[in-house]
Amino acid sequence: MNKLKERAKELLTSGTVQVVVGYEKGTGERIRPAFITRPEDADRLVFDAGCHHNLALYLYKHETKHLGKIAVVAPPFVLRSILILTTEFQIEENRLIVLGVTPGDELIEFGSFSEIETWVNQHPVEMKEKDREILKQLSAMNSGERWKFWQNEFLKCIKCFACRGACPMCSCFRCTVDYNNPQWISVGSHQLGNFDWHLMRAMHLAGRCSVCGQCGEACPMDIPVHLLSFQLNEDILRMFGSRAGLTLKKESLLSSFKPSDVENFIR
Amino acid sequence: MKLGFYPGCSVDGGSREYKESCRALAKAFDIELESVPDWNCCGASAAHNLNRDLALALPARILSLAEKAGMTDILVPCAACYNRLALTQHELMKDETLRNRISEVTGLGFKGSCSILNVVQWIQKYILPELPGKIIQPFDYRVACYYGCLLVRPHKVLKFDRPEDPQTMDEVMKLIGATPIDWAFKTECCGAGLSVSRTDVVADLSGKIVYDAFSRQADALIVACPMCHSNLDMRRPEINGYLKQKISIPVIYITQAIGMAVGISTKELGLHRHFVPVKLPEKTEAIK
Amino acid sequence: MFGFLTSAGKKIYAPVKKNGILTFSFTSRFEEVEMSYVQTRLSAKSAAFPKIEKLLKYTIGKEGQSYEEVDVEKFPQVVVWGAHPCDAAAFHPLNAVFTWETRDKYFTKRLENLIVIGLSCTSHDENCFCTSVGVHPGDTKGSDILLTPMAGGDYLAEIVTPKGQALADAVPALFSAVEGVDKTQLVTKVEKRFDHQELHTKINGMFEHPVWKEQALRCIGCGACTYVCPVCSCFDIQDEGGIFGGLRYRCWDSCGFGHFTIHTSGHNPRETQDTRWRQRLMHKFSYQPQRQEVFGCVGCGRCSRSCPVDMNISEHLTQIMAL
Amino acid sequence: MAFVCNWCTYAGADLTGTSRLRYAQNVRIIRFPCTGRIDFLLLQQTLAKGADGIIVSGCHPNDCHYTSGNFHARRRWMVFRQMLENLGVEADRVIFSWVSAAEGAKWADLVNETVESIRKLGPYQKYKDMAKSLEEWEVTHE
Amino acid sequence: MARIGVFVCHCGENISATVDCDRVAENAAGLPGVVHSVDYKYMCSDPGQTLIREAIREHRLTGVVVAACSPRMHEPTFRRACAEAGLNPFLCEMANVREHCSWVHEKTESTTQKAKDVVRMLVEKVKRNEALQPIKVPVTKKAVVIGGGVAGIQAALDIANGGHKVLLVEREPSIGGHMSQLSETFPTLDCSQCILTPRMVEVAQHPNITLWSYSEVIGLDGFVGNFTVKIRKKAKSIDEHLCTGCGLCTQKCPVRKIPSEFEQGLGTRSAIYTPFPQAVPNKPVIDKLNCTYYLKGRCKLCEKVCPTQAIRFDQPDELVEVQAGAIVLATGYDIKRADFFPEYGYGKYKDVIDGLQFERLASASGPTGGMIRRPSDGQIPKKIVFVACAGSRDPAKGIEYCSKFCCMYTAKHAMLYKHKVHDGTPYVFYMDIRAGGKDYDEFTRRAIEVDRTQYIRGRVSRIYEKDGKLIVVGADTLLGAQKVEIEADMVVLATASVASQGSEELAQIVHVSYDRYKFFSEAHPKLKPVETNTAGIFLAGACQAPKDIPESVSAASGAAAKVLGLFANDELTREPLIAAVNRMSPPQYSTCIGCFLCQPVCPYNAIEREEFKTRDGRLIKAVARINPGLCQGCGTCVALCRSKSIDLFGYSNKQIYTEVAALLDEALV
Repeated sequence: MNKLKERAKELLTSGTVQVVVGYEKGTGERIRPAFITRPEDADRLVFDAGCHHNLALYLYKHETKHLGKIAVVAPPFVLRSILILTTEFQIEENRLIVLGVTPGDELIEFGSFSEIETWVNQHPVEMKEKDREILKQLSAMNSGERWKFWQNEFLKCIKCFACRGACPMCSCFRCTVDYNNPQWISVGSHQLGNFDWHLMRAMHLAGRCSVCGQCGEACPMDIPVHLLSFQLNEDILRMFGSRAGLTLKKESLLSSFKPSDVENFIR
Repeated sequence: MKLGFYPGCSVDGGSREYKESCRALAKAFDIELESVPDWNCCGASAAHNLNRDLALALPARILSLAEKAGMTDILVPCAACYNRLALTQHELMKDETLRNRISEVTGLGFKGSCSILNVVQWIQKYILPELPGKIIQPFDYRVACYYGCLLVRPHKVLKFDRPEDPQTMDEVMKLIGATPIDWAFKTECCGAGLSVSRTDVVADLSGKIVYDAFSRQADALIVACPMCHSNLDMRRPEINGYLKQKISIPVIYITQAIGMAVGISTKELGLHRHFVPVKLPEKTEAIK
Repeated sequence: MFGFLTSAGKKIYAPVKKNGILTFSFTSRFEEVEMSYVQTRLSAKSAAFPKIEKLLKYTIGKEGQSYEEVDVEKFPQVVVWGAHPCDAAAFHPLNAVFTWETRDKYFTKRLENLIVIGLSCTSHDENCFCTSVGVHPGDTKGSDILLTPMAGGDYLAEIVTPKGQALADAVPALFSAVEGVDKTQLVTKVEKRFDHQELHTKINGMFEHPVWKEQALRCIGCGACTYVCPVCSCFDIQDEGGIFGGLRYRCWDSCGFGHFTIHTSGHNPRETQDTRWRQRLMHKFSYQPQRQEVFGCVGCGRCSRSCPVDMNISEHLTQIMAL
Repeated sequence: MAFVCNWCTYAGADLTGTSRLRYAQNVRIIRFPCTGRIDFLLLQQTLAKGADGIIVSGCHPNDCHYTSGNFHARRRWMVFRQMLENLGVEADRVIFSWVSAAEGAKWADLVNETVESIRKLGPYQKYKDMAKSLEEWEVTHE
Repeated sequence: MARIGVFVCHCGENISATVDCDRVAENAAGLPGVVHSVDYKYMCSDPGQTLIREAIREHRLTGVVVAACSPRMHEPTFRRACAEAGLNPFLCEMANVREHCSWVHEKTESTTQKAKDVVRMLVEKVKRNEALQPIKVPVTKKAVVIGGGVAGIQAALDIANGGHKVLLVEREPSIGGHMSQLSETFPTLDCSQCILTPRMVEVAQHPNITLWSYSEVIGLDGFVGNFTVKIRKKAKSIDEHLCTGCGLCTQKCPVRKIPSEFEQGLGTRSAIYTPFPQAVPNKPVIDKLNCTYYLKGRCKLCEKVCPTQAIRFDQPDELVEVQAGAIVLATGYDIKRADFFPEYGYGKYKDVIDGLQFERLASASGPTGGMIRRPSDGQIPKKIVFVACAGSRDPAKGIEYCSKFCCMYTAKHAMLYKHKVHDGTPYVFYMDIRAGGKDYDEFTRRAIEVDRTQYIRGRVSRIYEKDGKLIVVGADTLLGAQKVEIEADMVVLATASVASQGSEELAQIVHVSYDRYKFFSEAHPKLKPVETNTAGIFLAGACQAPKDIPESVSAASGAAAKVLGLFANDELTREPLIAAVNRMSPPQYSTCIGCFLCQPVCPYNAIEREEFKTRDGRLIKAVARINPGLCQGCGTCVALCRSKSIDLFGYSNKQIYTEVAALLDEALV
């Protein structure tokens, strides 16, 4: 952890970066994202298992970009997000220094994004036990039960869009929900509005989700929305054998095709 | 290796030698032919002239019994029975209401899970794989393979070989050393059922077949259906009368030909039962 | 008391634990109600200002449009049971907004039909800072009757408003006069972090201050803090329907959203996140006190609890006070 | 409700018309330049607005007038259909198929079979109730 | 407020038979925004159209909905009518109440209801239509004709005579196609070579035509007026400029026994060969598969012999890209071969040949110098049996259509045979004689009455060889299905004509749809036989369906006329139904965030990157931009864009959403 602090201080004092985006202690024992601009503040940086926020979402925000060059503390899921965002031209390699932090807490500084690509491919995506458990239950259910489960969950939704805010992939300037002619997704948090919103959000993450689980984490009403994308990721892996965030090549799932895609439902 | 077997009336009756040769051949390749328990007549050509449901119910009952006995492949040596069973299975699988009606009639459920093999298909599937090692005496004769009509038609349902110019029996005969001749009467009609009512027509039709085979120096006619055999063999006197010429080329079942090639005795193959004595010119001495 | 209220045909809106989270919801069974809790996830404001509320139904015909409003009289009598003083006090600033120059027909009607039975706080957590904004755990502001749990399982009931009095008269058996009970021991102590009046004067001049930029860097622009806040009153009106007609309904909106203030020209006065964060605080501690002499915050701490990136309002306010 | 591509299935439906083949009346055809143009949001909205079944049909792979429109569409349908199943929506109410300009009969059978299977499934009450939930929203709703 | 006019057509009684038209018009009148709604017997007729024009002027309509037949049929007609009345053509939509409604449902209340729904759908859509101006696109005034048979030659000549450049691409070493293989042609029996060769020479010498033989098209991009055609010029191993076509090399070449494709296997050719004497270009080609130099590296005799040293063994294949404004497909047909007929002994007996082989026998430049001789022993056959419909009109063989010209050429064969072998007797087994052209039937009558051809109405069941004779077993249905046996010396099968080999791959390269039999599909069987669904690509000759020479030539001229029509104006107006990325005021410039996921999706890669910079060159934002010239309006990118920044004119999100809403909203209210 202190290796991280030293490095941050060096970067800030040498002026190679103007801000280090990392994690710091919040109220109680909560962890929150930190924006260190002054070398002496670097001591506030922490890194442990509790750091779950996906910092990639700050890398393309105007507020952070205006600060200048950025160094980001990046656990595995942030690395995957960085790769996807690069393929979508939201992040440029030359304006970012990535301080990779492995589950074992040692610091790796990546020279280039291709290094990240190789590193990420060596470390498989791991899911929390709790999530894996619910996913197993979900797939065991028949469609009626699944419908009830999700309707029950969506009932709680108040459309605060914290899930959209917490997700680095939601980089759109104007989200489909804000598009009112035609009003594809109703803004109000009635049942239909909630259902359409979550279905659309999961679809827009198809083949682009870096499995960080932040959308579920951020939801004030504790709706496990991250499971929607996790489940879809497993299905996509089964159907197309590809997982998001592991390559710098520009062939995202829905914007490419293989004539050999196998399906059994088209007549 | 156990295999379903549906003898049918003629194989047990007038063409006993066909059954004996089948059993002998099966024994030589350690295949046990287990008859369909309590099998009944397949209705052959008579039934479907009279009543469609009857023509379907008879074979359906056989297939249901076979399914109940757990058989999957069923050898049906007689071409007419093979034709009836295959057609019935095809009809019933296509039309659910018909299937339910027929199952009421037979009182047995019908799944259509059996696969019905005619003698040539059976040979191709079970005999050919081990045949090369077992040939003792190559059947080195010029043979005319006669398929008859029911073995290959209607093609849409049976999907066996090419209906107009079948080749499978020729290939099998090549494997046992014979030289099949190219002749035009492979699938011409032999007169079939008219053999009793209009023997003159049979004499004419079968006569043409025999004469053509004879004129192309065939040593023997190879058949795979008891009906063809009886017309070409039993009716030979009438044929000779019609052709005003004595033709003595023998008519042998494909199972008998293979049997001879693998060294099964003529007695076991029932060759002694033929009307036209089976005397083949000595081509090559038997390799012991 | 609970039994009487349900029998009287009133809808009870009380804190209930529902699939994993404690929040206000309608219930008729007393066992479900949580009597001792720190804070619910959503505030009781939904009783008066629901997250979604149908306003009118319109039909479009050949000759033109016609519409039929929701009959305000049909709103049910609702009793908010067990609301902590901060929630109860929140109805007042809410009402101040909804009746500012134009009376909001729907809100005022719901407020009339509302009876608030408060419940003093016996415990609190690090996010509570009601004392710093002029509310305290035993405050009777906003409640018709304030119950304070006493040692023996009974409750000290302070009748505050005529509505409360009418209710108490209806069930005299349950009440027995008692004196000399010192409420301060029964109630939890929340240390005061700053004085809201001083904050008000200080924050007025801080529009251009860089502190907003620093604090708001990590804010992700979601609407969680405004939706859970008992005092936030911003709403959006939406029409949904087809070519022959449809519905107009009101639903919550948040100044945190990027598109809250976008103009049709594409210009957005509050382009960056820090401007929105500044607006949230300035509205509660500067504009509302100036215009409506009421503070837009009751110190319930829900926004800090629900914020995904832990934007702790009390911490930031103390930071501002320290400047 | 049927979403069809203009070059193949729409022409196929025209052929069904010219050959006077009869089929069920409960289908309404909407024309698209290509199956690639069909957005999953559209299917979602159609269900939300009360349709009981949807037919989505276009050119056979390799026949697309725009070469790859149907390939992209197929991949989207695979993902969308999986998503619907994950959410417990009755995915077999949405029928996907390829009907070329020469297959007028196939279009008629497709419509009849779909109408038959949807009739067996009955109206999609669950989805309709969800869409209707806005109606009865009188008082606060938790 | 929208002012919409609805016009319901009875289409005679095609629509009104099952749809209550006036109730549909009445219902439409009640829709919000509709100011004029009327029904009429024939909307597409001239009075019908004037009805629309007057209504537009009188009611100042801002949108027109015509409820009639399929838009694929009359949309252009009604749009033109609206344009003449001053209303932007793209504000006129068609509701398909005929093919999709009246023709396919019984006369019930729900059919009329369906028509009402469809009209309501289109009314709502029209309200959201935008007035669009057609896109002007430059036209490259050069045509590419693929296939050098008689159709290709005719099309190339017509276009060239029209004053435009033509590139004729032919797969074989010489143009001429199957017609060059024929002996005489019906019905006038004039020699096929004599009428074709002058045309071939004219093609070779025409200033506007470039001829690339021994080359094939391997790629096509772009769109009408702006095609890029990728062509592989297979190496001929000959330098065409130096070679004078003297033919010395073909005589000296040691390898002589290669079965000649031109002679249909009856004759042989050398490794370096010209297919036939009158070949155009008359330059030989080296067949790399059989030339000993390419097989074993030795020989090179032709190089030594060649007076002008024109042999280039190391000549590589050449890949060339050509710009073209229009493409004419004239790839012709093939004769069904292979062991398609085991029962006729085709392939087994040497004397059972197909029609094209008989043509070679009868042709003066053929292997037998025009004498009808048996391929087996060269004898002159005394009895020939011609079998018509060998493969055509036969569902069991998978070819159900009639190949159209076999009856005619069979009659011609019989006549030729009779003229050459006076004492021979030709028999013809036929089902029906199809002789529908000009002087056709007189021709067949002459074959029967004058040349005494024995026409037997019946099918041949089997042909087998017996002591040197071919026994043809058939039936004569006119004599009570009596069995007929003919001992023939030779049998000619008039086998089916099928699409030329490789036509499926070409169709997929050129994005043209094709039918079950791999023939190319025309845009409309009756009204657009020479056009395809892809604008700018036309069909000529037998590649669309079996055709005889007069039909192929007229189709070729038809296609050429279409091309000349296309090249008549310098600019091509294209349907403005294309996509566009939205634009906004700075600093956002567009809702597009520049993720460019849409770029790989576009089959025409019409999506480019547009950068917005500050005055000092700092990049503010890079967003997607769609090149209107390339975009064909498929809309795949529109459906993919997450932030809905791209929309498609004509099928915009708004329009389609309202279509869905209009149809289903009946329930909501």
